[in-house]
Amino acid sequence: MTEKISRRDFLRLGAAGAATGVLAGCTSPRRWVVLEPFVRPPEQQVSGVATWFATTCRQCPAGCGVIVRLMNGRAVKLEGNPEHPLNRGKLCARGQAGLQMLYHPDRLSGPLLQSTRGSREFSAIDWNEGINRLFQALAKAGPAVAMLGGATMSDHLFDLFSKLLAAVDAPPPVIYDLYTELGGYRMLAQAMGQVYGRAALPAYRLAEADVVFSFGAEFLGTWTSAVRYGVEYGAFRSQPYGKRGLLVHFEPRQSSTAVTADDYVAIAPGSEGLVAGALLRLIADGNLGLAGRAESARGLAPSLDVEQAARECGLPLEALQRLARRFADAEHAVAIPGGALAGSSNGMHAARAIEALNVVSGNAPAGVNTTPPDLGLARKSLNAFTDVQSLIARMRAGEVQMLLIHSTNPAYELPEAAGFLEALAQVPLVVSFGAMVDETAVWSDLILPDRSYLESFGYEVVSPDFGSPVVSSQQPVVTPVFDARTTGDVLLTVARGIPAAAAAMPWDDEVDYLNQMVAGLPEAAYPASTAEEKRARFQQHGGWWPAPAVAAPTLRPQPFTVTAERATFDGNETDYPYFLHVYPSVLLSDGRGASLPLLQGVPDPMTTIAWQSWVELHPATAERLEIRDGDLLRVTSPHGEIVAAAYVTPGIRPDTVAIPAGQGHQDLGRFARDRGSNVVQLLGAALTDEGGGLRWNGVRVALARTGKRIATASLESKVGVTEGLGYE
Amino acid sequence: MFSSLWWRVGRFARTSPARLFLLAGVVVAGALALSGSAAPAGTTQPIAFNHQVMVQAGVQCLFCHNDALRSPSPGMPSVELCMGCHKTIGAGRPAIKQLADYYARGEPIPWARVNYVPRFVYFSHKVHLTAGGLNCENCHGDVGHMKVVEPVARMSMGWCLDCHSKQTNAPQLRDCVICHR
Amino acid sequence: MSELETRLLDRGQSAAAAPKTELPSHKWTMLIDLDKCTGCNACVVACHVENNVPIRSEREVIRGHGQHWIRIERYWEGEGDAQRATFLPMLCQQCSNAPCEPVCPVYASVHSERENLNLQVYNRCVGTRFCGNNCPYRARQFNWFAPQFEGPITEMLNPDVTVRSGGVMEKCTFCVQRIRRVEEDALVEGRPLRDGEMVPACAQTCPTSAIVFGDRSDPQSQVAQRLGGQREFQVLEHLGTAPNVYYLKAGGSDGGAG
Amino acid sequence: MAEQASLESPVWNRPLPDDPELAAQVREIREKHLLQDARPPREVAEKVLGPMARLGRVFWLALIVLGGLTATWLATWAYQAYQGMGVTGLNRTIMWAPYIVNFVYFIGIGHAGTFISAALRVLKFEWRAPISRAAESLTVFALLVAFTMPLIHMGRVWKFYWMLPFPNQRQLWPNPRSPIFWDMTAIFTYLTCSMLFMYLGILPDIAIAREKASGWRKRLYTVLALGWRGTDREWKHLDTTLNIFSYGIIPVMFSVHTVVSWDFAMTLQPGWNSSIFGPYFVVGALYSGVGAVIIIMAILRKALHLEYFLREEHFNAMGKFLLILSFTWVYFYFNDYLLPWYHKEPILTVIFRLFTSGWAAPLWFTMLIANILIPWATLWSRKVRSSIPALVGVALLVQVGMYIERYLIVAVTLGYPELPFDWAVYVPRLPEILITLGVFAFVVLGITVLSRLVPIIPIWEVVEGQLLQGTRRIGRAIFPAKTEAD
Repeated sequence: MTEKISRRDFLRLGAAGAATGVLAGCTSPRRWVVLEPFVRPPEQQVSGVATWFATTCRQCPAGCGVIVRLMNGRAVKLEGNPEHPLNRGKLCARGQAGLQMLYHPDRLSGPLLQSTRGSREFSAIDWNEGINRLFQALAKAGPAVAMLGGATMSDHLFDLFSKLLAAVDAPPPVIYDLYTELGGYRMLAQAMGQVYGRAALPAYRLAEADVVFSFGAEFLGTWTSAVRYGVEYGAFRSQPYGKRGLLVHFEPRQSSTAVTADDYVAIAPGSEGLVAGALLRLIADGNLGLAGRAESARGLAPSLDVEQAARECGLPLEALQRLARRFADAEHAVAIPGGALAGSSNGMHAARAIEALNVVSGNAPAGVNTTPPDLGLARKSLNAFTDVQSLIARMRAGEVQMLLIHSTNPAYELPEAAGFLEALAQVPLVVSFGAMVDETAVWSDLILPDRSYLESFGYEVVSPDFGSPVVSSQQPVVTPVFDARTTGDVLLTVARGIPAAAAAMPWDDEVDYLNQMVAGLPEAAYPASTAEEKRARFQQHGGWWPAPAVAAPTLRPQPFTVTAERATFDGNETDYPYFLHVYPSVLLSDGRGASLPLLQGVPDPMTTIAWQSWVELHPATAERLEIRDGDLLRVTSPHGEIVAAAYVTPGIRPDTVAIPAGQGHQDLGRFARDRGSNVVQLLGAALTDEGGGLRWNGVRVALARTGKRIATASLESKVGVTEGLGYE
Repeated sequence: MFSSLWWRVGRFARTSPARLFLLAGVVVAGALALSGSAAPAGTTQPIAFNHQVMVQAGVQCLFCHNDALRSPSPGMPSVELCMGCHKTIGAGRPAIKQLADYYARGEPIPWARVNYVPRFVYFSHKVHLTAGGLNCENCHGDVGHMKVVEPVARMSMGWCLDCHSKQTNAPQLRDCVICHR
Repeated sequence: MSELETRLLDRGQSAAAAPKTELPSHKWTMLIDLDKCTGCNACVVACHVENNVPIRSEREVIRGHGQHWIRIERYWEGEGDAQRATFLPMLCQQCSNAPCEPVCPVYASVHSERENLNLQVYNRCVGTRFCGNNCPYRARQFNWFAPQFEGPITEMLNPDVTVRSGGVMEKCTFCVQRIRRVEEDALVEGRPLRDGEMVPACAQTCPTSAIVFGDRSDPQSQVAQRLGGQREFQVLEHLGTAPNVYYLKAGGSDGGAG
Repeated sequence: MAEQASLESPVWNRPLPDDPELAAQVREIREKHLLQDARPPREVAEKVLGPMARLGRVFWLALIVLGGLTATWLATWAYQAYQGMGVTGLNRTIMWAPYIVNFVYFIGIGHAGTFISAALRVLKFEWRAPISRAAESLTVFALLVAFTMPLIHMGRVWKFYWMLPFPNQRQLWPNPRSPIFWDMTAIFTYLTCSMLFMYLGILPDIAIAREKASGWRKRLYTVLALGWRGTDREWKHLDTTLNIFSYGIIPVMFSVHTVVSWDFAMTLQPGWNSSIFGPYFVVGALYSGVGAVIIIMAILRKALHLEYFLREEHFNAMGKFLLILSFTWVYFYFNDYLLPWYHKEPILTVIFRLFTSGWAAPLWFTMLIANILIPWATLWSRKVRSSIPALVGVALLVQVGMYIERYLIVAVTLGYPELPFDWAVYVPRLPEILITLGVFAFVVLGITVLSRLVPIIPIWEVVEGQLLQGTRRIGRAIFPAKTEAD
């Protein structure tokens, strides 16, 4: 395939293309423009005609299928893979920006060595030396090796890492990153385990739903599989007239999901569970809705005083009653737990309460009920924050000789209170596989840059899957732009030197490994007779999925109890008058997008601000504190403080301030460095009541003006959109 | 000297205003004449390639420029394609040796452009050869009799429009979107 | 194709007269269902990538030089705490009666009778910015500085789209390069265009399929089918610019709670 | 001609009446009216040519300062062209502002010159004689500057010639539907006419200067005089030509600013697309123009010691002009507000509120005070009109007022398009400021230099006027009157 173009030719092509491309525009023709033919033309390469390759998006853990448009060996456009069962040809903003991951000017070319950590003085070494150092360190450390990975790490890489670690009897990799924590992936899976007996990420079918209650889940922005939910939402809205679905959204802040909802209820932070409980109570007591609903509700409804609950949530009782009736009367009603509740102390309680609503309406989520046929493929399982804490403890205790870090950025993503960096100081050797120098790489000794996902092989078992299991394939679409090497090959090379590992990992490179894995897959939707064809089709179609979506067996909910717990918050009301609402930015997600100009420079949908980070305030709050847009505020929580610019918006509760995650990088390339502030620094390391998640939605903050201002880089005219024509 | 020149001009002009305007006219005309642009000059190629020999040997345009029918760009032959024949044919000649060296080094041959349209003009060989019903010769001249290929036309907008205006569906073919996007 | 090849191969000096293919003209139309728009910005990024639209730095954005061919305009509805945001994707409306065209002194902003589009011929533009002033939608974007694509980012530039230099006006073209590509293919294959064959980058990626694109003159096309409904409206219709972008009103709330 | 007149009873030594009372009257008339106060032609010529050649320290100082500013203008322009238009304060909503404001303003003051000399010539107001050329020179330089403004404003100025109709290989022509095309045409015509008009008027004076001058001036004038010898035939031709021009130029003048107003009136921008803009712009132009002429007159009078030529009567008359134009302008201006205020088109209401109570209020009220309040309050009184400092003060205020008025129309109104999302405010940045300063400097510089190169007072017209003037006695009173032509 494209592997056939030698790197040199590709770069020359690229160079020539780039040169003309930029000179192009409206400048006058240059006689000296040079035509450079291929030395050996790659197959299916017609100059001036696009070729397409299918692979998998790795901008977030969802695993959408993408197809890449190539012109003369250069990737010029990403599009959703229309065949892919998950995203069906669609793609989100972050997915579209993926090409800049590939062509980022600050990507590392070749391994780096850092003499003193944090000095940012790297010395380039060649790959053999880099791999040797890794090998020796690994041989020396033996079982005292630890691995910290992120959810966007391809499953095949996870498999290789686990095999390698197992071979040296080290504990398995810890998979944790801020994105999945903010999405509540692990917590929700656990909740599903308790409700339905199978711990898997739920996927809610909106297409046929007529009423959807979303409890803070920003499923149209960032939550779990935003693209697929977008597709579902489209279908949900275009149902025949009269059956146009009704979407009700509960969240303290107007997210883009809240905006598109028919009813938006600005509930008090952490009260999602309470609302759900109250709804159950009302359905049970009021004997509402279709046959059987009230009965099942009676079995589940927690004991609570509805009026008081309504007061606590911050919406009138009659509104609550109407909503309860709405939900109970709808024949296909769906309740979605997600968003901020995942980080509340009472997250699990809330999740159960909300899932109980689904039990009442008899709509179990997809994804949980699909039991995929045994694919013989390893797949990541996310770890809880507690696992990270124990890893940190081991590091502090000096039990970790060597730490491997791949596709996660703990130095940026973990709250200071977690004490990661202190613990890191106790680790003799830290190896980062980051493609760019990020905050963590700065605190590591050896960087072995991995290739971007558009340059490397892999597979991803899609999760959440919407009914049918999907294995999404990943293949290189261009010849590598930089002298990076796929971590898979690096690991396999290292493994050869370690007998146990060599036995466990008998493949000569990751392509070989992948072929073995694919060979084992059952029959797919597309015809493939020979094993060879199977592999080819796997890559051509962009993955494996069974012919007809296997009919989901109806789930039997386990017996479980719903309790109405109040959320707890750090900091007392007098010193810290405002709730802090943290949310992943639609564009920068948890901060991994901050390195891409395409995501930095595009205005955020709610504030139309680009390149900056901000604090969203209610006008009343702003008036009280005499704050204008752009005023730099000192935001103080019991755990830390940051300085961020104010943005006054009616789209938030007066008792709450909201700060998006994603900005405030010290590193991660020229486009991310030194912009805005990192909200994580306001968080503590406290845990949720159950499930051992990070309690990131449990902090109150105080605001103070610093007296400084910055100009807001927003697209909108604030006067225009707020006063509009009534401007006087 | 300069002042004396002024004096002469003065005297020349004094005799009648008409003469002064004449003077001005001459200057302007000269300026306009100079402002005209020259036709593209010859280009030296990295290898002394001779189209005439190839064509007389019976090699067709499409054999080397084999993308012309399926792509907007005619396609430059890959070094591999050249070597396909020249491994044996004329292997001894200096030019072929150069070619072989490029192939050995795995380097593309940096051919200099001969026929040029600016990058903001989108010309499709495919369309002109198929739906357009044109031949290579119509734009590139009789390459078969050129030792060194030279452009036969200055490929300016007017040149394109002359032909487009002659077609039956001229109004549509004169639409800006046909070439600019 | 074979007879064609023979014709080309016999190197006959007299070019066979062009086959009289009457090129069909189209009414390209975009339909944006505000009930489905979630403001996710996928269209914006897709457009940037497809059309080589430069990303402007923070300093430039602050100075009002932000440059997007399609943008999500966010307005507020209602009063006080009942205020709700609404999204209005704004792009060149491809007016049939475009205010930008007559004012351009050099025909850089011209109407394509063939595609019924407003063209912006970048290489003809001299940058008087008259068109930009006269566009009531402010859909036209001026290159206040020459665009900068750093390092390898130049390699993702789309070769089908001109890279605009500084001092030039640019705007949404309904992905005219894609339109031309499918048309040229259809022409070569001697068949009419199929509905759905031509999809601009924004419509292609829109997760909720809020953006629908097609040829209105083909009564079977999806847009033609969906036009003329209750919710249909056009932005600033009263100005008589006759846009080719139609919007569908959002379904709205049933008198929300809280 | 002077010679012929001097044969019998040369006007400049007509005896005073013996009666002392009548003599006093005659003396008074003579010092009031330039044309009554006849002197021998040579002396008149000397009064003009003398100071013209004497280049004092002040002149050189002015030359350096103004030249410096002009150089800054050109340098800034080069910088802007190299860097891109982004160096200005313009933004994605307000794509026009600083240069177009200057453009409209300078076209405006360009109007007065030709208006005064051509229109007053047609109307046979002899007293205008000494003013006309200063006014014309103002026109020429103002138009030159105005002509550069659209170029400075262009994103790719090096392609400006695409806006001119000339045969080219692209088979493309400029767009006749675009107001800009007609701008170019009208201004170019107007500029050419004004230059020719002025040059023709200068010819005889150049010839006079040629006789008197020596050295490089001599050579220069020899060339410029185009061999003028002052034969009757030449005089006849000159007179006819000037008449033709005077009649021809007036409609052109009206067309120019009307066309300029189309740049705004023919858009969809609320506050611009108003049918009254044509006449409104013309009147506004004359208003600011006459003010500018007053200032130039005062400066020249001081710099070149022209007290003999530019007298109270001239300033007084110009003052009256200014007042009348002020009335007319106000009429149009409030027409332009009355209707919006009546039909309450939303955006116009926004803009109106913005002017009356928004951030633009200070500008707006300054404009009203400078353009209406002060002129109306002062110019009615003859004392003010005839005191040069006072009148110049008012004229300066009118300049400020009219500049702000153009600024409000172009730079502020444009910030409020139909969709509130795009509203914006324009804040000038250094390049615009430097360029604006530079062009003002250039105009003054041009007139300064010109006034030293050619007689800035039309000698022959003054002499001619003096020859035709006399006095008539009715009873015990003496009145200025035309002498019967001999």
